[in-house]
Amino acid sequence: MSTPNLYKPYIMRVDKITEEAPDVRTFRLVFTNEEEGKNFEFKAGQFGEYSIFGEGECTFCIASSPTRKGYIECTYRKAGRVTSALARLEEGDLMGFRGPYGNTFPIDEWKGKNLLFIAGGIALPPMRCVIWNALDLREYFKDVTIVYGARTVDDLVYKHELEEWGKRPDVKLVTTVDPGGETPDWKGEIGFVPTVLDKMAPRSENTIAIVCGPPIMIKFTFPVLDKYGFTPENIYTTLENRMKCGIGKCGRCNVGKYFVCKDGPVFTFTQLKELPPEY
Amino acid sequence: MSFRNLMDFMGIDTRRVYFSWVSAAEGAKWAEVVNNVNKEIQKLGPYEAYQKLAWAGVE
Amino acid sequence: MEALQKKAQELLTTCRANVVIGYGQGSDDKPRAIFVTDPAGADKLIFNDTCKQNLGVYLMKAEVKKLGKMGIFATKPVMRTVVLLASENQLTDIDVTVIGVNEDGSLVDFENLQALENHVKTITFEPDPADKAKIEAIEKMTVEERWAYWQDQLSKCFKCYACRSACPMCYCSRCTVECNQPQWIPVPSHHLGNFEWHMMRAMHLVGRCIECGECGRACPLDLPVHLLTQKMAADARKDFGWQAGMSLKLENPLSSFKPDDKESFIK
Amino acid sequence: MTIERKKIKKESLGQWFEKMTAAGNRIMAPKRNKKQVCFETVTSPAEVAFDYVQTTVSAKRAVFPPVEEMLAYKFADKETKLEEKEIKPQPTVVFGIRPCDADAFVTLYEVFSRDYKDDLFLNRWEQTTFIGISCIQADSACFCTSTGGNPGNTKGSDVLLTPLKNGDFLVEVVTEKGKKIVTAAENLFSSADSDIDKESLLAKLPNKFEGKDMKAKINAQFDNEALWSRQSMRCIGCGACAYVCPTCQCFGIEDERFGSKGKRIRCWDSCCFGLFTLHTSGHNPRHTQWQRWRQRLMHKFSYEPDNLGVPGCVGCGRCSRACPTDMNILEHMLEIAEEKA
Repeated sequence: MSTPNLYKPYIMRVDKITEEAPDVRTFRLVFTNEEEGKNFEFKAGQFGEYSIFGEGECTFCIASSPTRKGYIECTYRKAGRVTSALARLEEGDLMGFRGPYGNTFPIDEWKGKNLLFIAGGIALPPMRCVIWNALDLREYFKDVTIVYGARTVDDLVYKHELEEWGKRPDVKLVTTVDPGGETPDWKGEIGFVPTVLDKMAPRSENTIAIVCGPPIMIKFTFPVLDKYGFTPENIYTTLENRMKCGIGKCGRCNVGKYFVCKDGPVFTFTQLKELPPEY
Repeated sequence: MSFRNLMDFMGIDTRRVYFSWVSAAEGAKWAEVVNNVNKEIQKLGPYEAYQKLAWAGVE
Repeated sequence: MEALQKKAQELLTTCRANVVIGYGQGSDDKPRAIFVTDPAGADKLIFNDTCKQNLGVYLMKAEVKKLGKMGIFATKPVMRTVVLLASENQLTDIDVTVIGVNEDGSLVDFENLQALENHVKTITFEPDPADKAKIEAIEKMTVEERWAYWQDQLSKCFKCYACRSACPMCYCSRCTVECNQPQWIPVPSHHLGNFEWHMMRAMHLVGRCIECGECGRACPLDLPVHLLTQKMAADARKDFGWQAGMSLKLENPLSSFKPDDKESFIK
Repeated sequence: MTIERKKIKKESLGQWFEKMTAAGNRIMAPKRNKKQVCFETVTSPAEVAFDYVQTTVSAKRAVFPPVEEMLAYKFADKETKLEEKEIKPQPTVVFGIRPCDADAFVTLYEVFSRDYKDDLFLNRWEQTTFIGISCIQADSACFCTSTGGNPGNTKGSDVLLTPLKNGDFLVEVVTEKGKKIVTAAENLFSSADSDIDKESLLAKLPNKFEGKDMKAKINAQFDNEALWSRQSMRCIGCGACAYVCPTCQCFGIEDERFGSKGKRIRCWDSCCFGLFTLHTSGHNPRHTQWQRWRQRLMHKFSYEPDNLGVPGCVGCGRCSRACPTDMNILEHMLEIAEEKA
């Protein structure tokens, strides 16, 4: 699973760049070494360390689905030193990637259940991976509902995929923007994700909920799910902490005795409640 | 002034450091300063002591 | 000692301070900083000639400020620290009450910072003779010897930043070495990284260092890093006639300029 | 492997050093430097200090250096080439570590070899042999007997010397590596007479708290903000305690570029620094000093014992001796031990 020198990244070529939102881009990366590309495997929810030599490394989840072979995708926002260096890359440039790290969404256990995806802002990428994974195995799941919100219409990422999901008969898509973030021709909901979710009154029996978003959104989404009978072990989320090594050595990303990089990033709400407020 | 004193105190060869006050209008002086510094530094040769520092101490 | 404890109780009961910062008994007869918030705890306060740590560093610590108005027992270096911090708009009369402590333990109750400044102006400060001699010894060396001396000393540094954390004047929330766009000072503690770090630290203390020597005492490896900042303080006196921590007005050499400043080195 | 007991004369140490150096070993040993004793590369026992309680800085840099190259690469316009460099660390003998340091090296080994094998560390580890010297004196900062160790503990040492009254050393050969380095200089060692009572030679250090139940006690105090704030009010948030500590292994990864060449470097880091856990968004899960001080003690007395089954603190006392503001880990652990739940 990992290269001989643990910290030696694969060399990747930037195959395609998609502008998602102001300062937010998606990279499609292919392995420059076919051999490595062929036997590279990962599961939904895992992440990697993307590196620009001379600048540093940064941590994002793998946003493409494990069912799509030959490439991996990541979505990032230009904020720090390395992401600014990423923002200067063009198609065809080289960069580094090491991974996959962390645990995964237990998709096999969800077979035969309804799936309710709830995402906010830039947190759609870790969800997109597991959404496409589920949609590529669509026949295993009952109905699939996606609730996605962002501050303004511009901030919505994966706009073309949202349309694609919207058109699919077997997917119920609800997109929303924060009050005041809508544009005149905006047809979706207006309101924060937790309020829109409350209005939808989601049914909880035989349903798995997956929640990803800023801490404030998670804090207000959980009571809504609780109100409609969702039990904590059926609610999954991913945590994010400052990371450097990604493999449980550098002692930085711990929440209590767990390392977000090795024992996470995917946690159930039951686990989340035991964790001290250190994330 | 303080920076020059500090560099000197810490052992940097301040013959290799020049301070000059050149306004945007003084093109000639600027050329003269640059050529002069260039000539002086060529005479002093490469600054080995400082170049040896690059990654010294990395195991 | 009793005068100290009674004064602390008085400050707390008359709400001239919500927390009093002073020295208390540490491990193996070492003193340590203590924070008295309740008058009953004032009996833990001590003062003797081993109490050297510059307590001014706690006036800039968020967790201490959160406790409310700070009272502090100030030896001479701490007095100059408070004046310097006040001149940089970090402390006002609302934040701090200063009680001067002379070598013999007698107290001077300063009604406000202006009273403190007037008192500080009456004292003539002499740099520590031992450090002064060391600085002169280094100055007499040739450039190559000085380079070898500082390389030998600073190559041992492992950048624990105790010198920075112990200094009351190093209160930046994000130090230059922690800004990485661009990364001016290398983060790793290799020879170049240490050299540039200590040069940058000394540079940011020109005309601000009050020569308390705490950075040298705080260094776990006993590296003479205080000589760098004390040399800069001596130069500030020689070149600009400036002594840090003596005036409430912000006039230190790198933050102001006077028409008659020397420019001999600019050609 | 059963521990073999031998004896060596003080005068023969010189020859042993020569044999080890001849075998290509770098020898790191404690050397007096003004008021402090620090680990440095030595060639003869004459340079080695024997009469001291503990060195200022631990010897962990032998296997976990403060600045270590992870990758090197060259820039050529668009193409960046990773240099294929075989990491070949020099064989090293760390002479003169205390039993608590040897215990700490086992903790370091567990961290870097559990699940993912960190071969930057393991390559150095295989090339390193630890020769410990038992403690015949201790000071108020020592508390190894409270963390599962003792002044004559052989755990972690390949060879453990115990100073005898006449200046010679009782030699206990503990591991295969120890056997190798002793048999390489077989003639210098004689068999130990059976009447040597090692216990009587060691420092007396009563244990100050029960290490075993510290985990439960400290977990119970997790939410006791008053306790942590009281303890850490005078802490100024530097890295001195972490960098002198034999078990602290937190690190950061930095990239550096000089012209067309660049390196990715691993460097020491500390959880007590304010920006250690800062997110790019500005959120910082541990933004106050008491949370960071709690993390330091929780990691050593709860998380590491829980996750790896090894002590996170070996009671060497270096952090208390090195702290500029007299933070005393033993005193704070005693306070936690007595705090009512």
